[in-house]
Amino acid sequence: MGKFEIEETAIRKLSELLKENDLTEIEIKEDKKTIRVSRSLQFENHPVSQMAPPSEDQTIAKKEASTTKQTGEAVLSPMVGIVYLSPEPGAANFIKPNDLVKEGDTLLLIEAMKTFNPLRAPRSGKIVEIKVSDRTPVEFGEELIVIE
Amino acid sequence: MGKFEIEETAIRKLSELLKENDLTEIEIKEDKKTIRVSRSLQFENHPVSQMAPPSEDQTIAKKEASTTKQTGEAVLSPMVGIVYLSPEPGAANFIKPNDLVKEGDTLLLIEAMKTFNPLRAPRSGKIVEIKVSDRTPVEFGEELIVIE
Amino acid sequence: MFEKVLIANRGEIALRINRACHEMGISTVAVHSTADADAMHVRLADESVCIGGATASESYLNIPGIITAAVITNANAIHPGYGFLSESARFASIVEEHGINFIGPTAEHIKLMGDKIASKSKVKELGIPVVPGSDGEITDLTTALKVSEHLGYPVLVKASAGGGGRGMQVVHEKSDLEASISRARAEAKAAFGDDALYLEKFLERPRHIEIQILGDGNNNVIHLGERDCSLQRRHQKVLEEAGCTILDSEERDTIGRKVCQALSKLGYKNAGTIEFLYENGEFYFIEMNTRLQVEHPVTEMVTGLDIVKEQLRIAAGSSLSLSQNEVSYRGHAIECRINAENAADFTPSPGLVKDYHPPGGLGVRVDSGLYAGYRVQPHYDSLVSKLIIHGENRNECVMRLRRALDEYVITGISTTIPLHQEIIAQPEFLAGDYDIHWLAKMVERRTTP
Amino acid sequence: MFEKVLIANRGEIALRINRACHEMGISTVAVHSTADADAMHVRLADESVCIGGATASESYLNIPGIITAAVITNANAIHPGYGFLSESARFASIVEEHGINFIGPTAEHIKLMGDKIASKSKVKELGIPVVPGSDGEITDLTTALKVSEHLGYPVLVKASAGGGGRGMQVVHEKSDLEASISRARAEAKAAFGDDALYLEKFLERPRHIEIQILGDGNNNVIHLGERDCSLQRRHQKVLEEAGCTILDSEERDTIGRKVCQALSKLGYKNAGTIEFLYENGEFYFIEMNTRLQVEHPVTEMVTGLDIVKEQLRIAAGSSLSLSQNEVSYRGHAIECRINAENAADFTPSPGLVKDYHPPGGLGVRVDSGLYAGYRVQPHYDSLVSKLIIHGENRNECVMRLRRALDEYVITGISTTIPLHQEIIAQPEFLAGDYDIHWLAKMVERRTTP
Repeated sequence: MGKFEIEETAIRKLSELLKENDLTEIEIKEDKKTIRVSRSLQFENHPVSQMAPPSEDQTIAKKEASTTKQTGEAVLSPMVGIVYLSPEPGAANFIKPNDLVKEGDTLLLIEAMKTFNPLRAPRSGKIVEIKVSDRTPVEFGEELIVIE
Repeated sequence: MGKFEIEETAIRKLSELLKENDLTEIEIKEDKKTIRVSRSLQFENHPVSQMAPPSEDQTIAKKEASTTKQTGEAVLSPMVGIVYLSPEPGAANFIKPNDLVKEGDTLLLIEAMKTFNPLRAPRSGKIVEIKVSDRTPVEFGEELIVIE
Repeated sequence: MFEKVLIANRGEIALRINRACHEMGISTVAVHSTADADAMHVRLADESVCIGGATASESYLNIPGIITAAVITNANAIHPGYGFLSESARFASIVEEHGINFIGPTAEHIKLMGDKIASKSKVKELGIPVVPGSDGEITDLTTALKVSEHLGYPVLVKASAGGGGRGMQVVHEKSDLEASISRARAEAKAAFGDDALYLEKFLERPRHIEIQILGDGNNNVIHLGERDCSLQRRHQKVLEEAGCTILDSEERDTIGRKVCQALSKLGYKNAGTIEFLYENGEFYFIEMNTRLQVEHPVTEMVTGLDIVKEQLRIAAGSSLSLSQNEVSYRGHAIECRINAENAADFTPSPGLVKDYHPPGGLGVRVDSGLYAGYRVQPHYDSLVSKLIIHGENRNECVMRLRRALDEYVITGISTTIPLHQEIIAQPEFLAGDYDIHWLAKMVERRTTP
Repeated sequence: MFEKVLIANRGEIALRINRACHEMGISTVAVHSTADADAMHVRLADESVCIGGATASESYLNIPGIITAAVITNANAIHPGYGFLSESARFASIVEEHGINFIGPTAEHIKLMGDKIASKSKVKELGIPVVPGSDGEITDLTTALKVSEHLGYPVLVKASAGGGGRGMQVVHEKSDLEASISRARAEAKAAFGDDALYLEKFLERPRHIEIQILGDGNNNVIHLGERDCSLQRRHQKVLEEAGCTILDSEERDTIGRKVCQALSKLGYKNAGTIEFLYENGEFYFIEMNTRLQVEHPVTEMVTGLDIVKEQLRIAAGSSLSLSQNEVSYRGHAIECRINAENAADFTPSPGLVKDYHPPGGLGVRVDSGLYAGYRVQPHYDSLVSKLIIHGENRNECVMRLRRALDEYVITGISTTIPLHQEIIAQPEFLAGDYDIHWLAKMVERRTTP
């Protein structure tokens, strides 16, 4: 199968038309090709939103994945596991706030199935915040460290 | 395969038609070409709105209880029953359009449980429209006659 | 079988009847008030007729309107549901006079069972146990003592003209009898201008147990076991169970047989329920309901029978679809009546339902006309949903009920779901140890800290 | 019993398992992908852990992620559901190595039954009937003729190295055998570079019938009767029934007994299903599924048993909660698999669910993770709801199914509800007269006018 050719201009145009005309969907077919753009209306309506609030005793606290207010880029957890801030008990932490790190430096370890996986700095920069405590569980996608 | 040609004018026209006619979707096919525009209605909230549309074969046709465009006041049916426009078969109707009636005049009869109930004019005025046919069933609250 | 049935009711029971009809290939006519034009029972019916204004007297109690709607739509039969006109002998007569089949017992039987005194004396004659007492007025202390001795203390002294608890005295010991009679006589005289008294056995902690029956009108009557409806508040049933935790199968068979024999002699036709108070192994007749009951689903869950379909078959002249020895019971069922009320103070809570998501899965049945965007009307009963749970035994049933109540989402209005969650968390409920006064006490306990 | 169970799945089956756990007082851990943060199985679980990205390989197939989530949350056991890792012997081993209970059979049995050839020879040895054929390669025409005579025509000539229908020839008459063998040999040679052939009995209009079993691992195995899953499209089951319309109770008992004896010898533990083709009164083994199946609810409806709870009990070391003679069947059940697909051309239809209103009432069960406002993800299987109906007999069941399908409201996405409405309106379906090819033909008929 050939590569998809993204008809960016066409899509942008349709999106504009969608909004301008207060539509929710436009579909165009031509030969074997179809473009469909659609948009959900911002119902104030949030059904079932009240249901099953996360229970208080959840082992892994849900943290708002909001963008941090400080400048900087959050490093997210690439796996579920237990975070270790130091290479071994009693040793100094890999990093502390205001440290300067280089791309590839180990920031912390994440243990999963008895394996300790180093989390490396995705780029060089200054550590603005360490958002996780030593020996605590983290979920996939959780914010761990903020690098400026 | 050729590039999409966005038929902007066509889409705008369809959108207008959509709104004017209070539709939710228009689809046009021509040879191998299709354009479909759709719009969700901004119900403040009418879920289950698609369900169980009134069946076609309903004995008693649902009439929109919309206010009539002409000047005049609609007289509503005070009961479910069968309408008779004349006092007996073959006799002249009680009223016809443009008749002048006085408050208390009989406009028609409604039969319910073998009883013929006269519907009387609520006030004096001119008959603008008779919205119901002889010997047809009417529901409670249905518009029967318009008096100016 | 009927081709078309008019359902002279609203809410969940109209929906219930509509479902049974559709499953039998019968088309349906909904009648409704102006307030119910968007109601689920109207949406799901094949035809609908608006018969009057919002108040029940203008619409669901409007006999000419209902009859006319049936005539206009050529309905063969009318199902009255429960409440409204379901126990009106007059309505049943008028329906039949118009050549339309009334899905229920004869007008004569409705009338008989609607009369508190006549029905009691009739069922007693037919062999159904009633609350024992003096056979008429008590005039002298000697007789009173003798009768009380025979009934066994505690006894109840009641005013013949009475009502509302006035002129009523509970006597726990022989030595209190004379004084209690005097007090009751004085109270009765003051309240009713008549000091005639009679004696009855007093039940201290009775349960409300009822027997569901089906009769074909040709002296064949079967029973479908019992329901325990002791959980009541202000004489309104709140939660019902099938079967009753303290009844064994022998007791069930014995009372069932008595009831069937009695109603068979009467020639009773269609569904009915005999309500009893039950204490210390004895049943005492309260009244007979000559109609489908709100709590009929719990019996359906344990017997596997569709009671509404049986009603339709019987009304259409068929014989009963099964005999007594083909009735069998499986597991346990509980129904929660979910009302649009504040669960704390029971104030009504009509209004717009915002989100609606009923629970699902094994053993969960929901009978409800609610949907997201529906507006609960203030004009009618506050019952908006029945959550009916089946389990292989009572424990499984209660655990399943708990998780189903937790799953049930109804927002926009208040409901009594929290009340049911509270009830089923009580040790007495879990042990099946309650009587008709228990729920009132539970509610009282929480409001008086 | 376990205190906490991790559910390594999503969608309706995760919800199903969550319900069983809660009804047994077991707390639950949901694992989920980033795409499923708002899913119902996550909302209703007691705890939840995000284990990876949207694609299944990052999340629901991510063994280290799932194991770590179980360790972190102190889960005692893992239920794999169906699909994903449910039939991974490796996953089962790793779970047990971590001191966590795997709710399913042993890794050894999963592995055995996952091997098409080994499983067939093993079950044959254990006394389960398999499709008869030549015991190995056919080299000369004389043997081929003799074997074919013995099997009875039609027979199937198959390439030993085969697959995908290539090198396969159906032979209806003796006179065609030689030519067919030549053709098959040539095709096999061309396709696989190997012209070895074997013979098998050819089934023309088989039904797919499967037997649900439960084993305790200590040589006690019971069966819960059969399911007819013949209504398939592209090897995907669409609608399943319990019981099968053409099987009598003697046939059920006979095959059930054979299966139980075989799996008892094997020492099989937990739930499993033996799938058969059935034609002219004979069963032929296809494969064994060593897990809970999508269609398990129809068996639950007719037996009253909660199969997931049985799985949990067995995994926790309990013996079976009932013996074979305590298994009884009541009525008939049908499950419709409702997919987020266009019912006309089966294209997937993920997207935002606008309105959601499941059917209710007697005999209706809905197992679904849908709700109004939920977005059906494009990353996973398109099954979004299972509508499971019970009736006292097949006729009532089908009528009830019809009205329930009519009541079901799902807007915003397309679903296969219309397909089910179409199926149950066909005379062949109503007569119970169908085989595994029937549905494909029905679909074909409507697309070729």
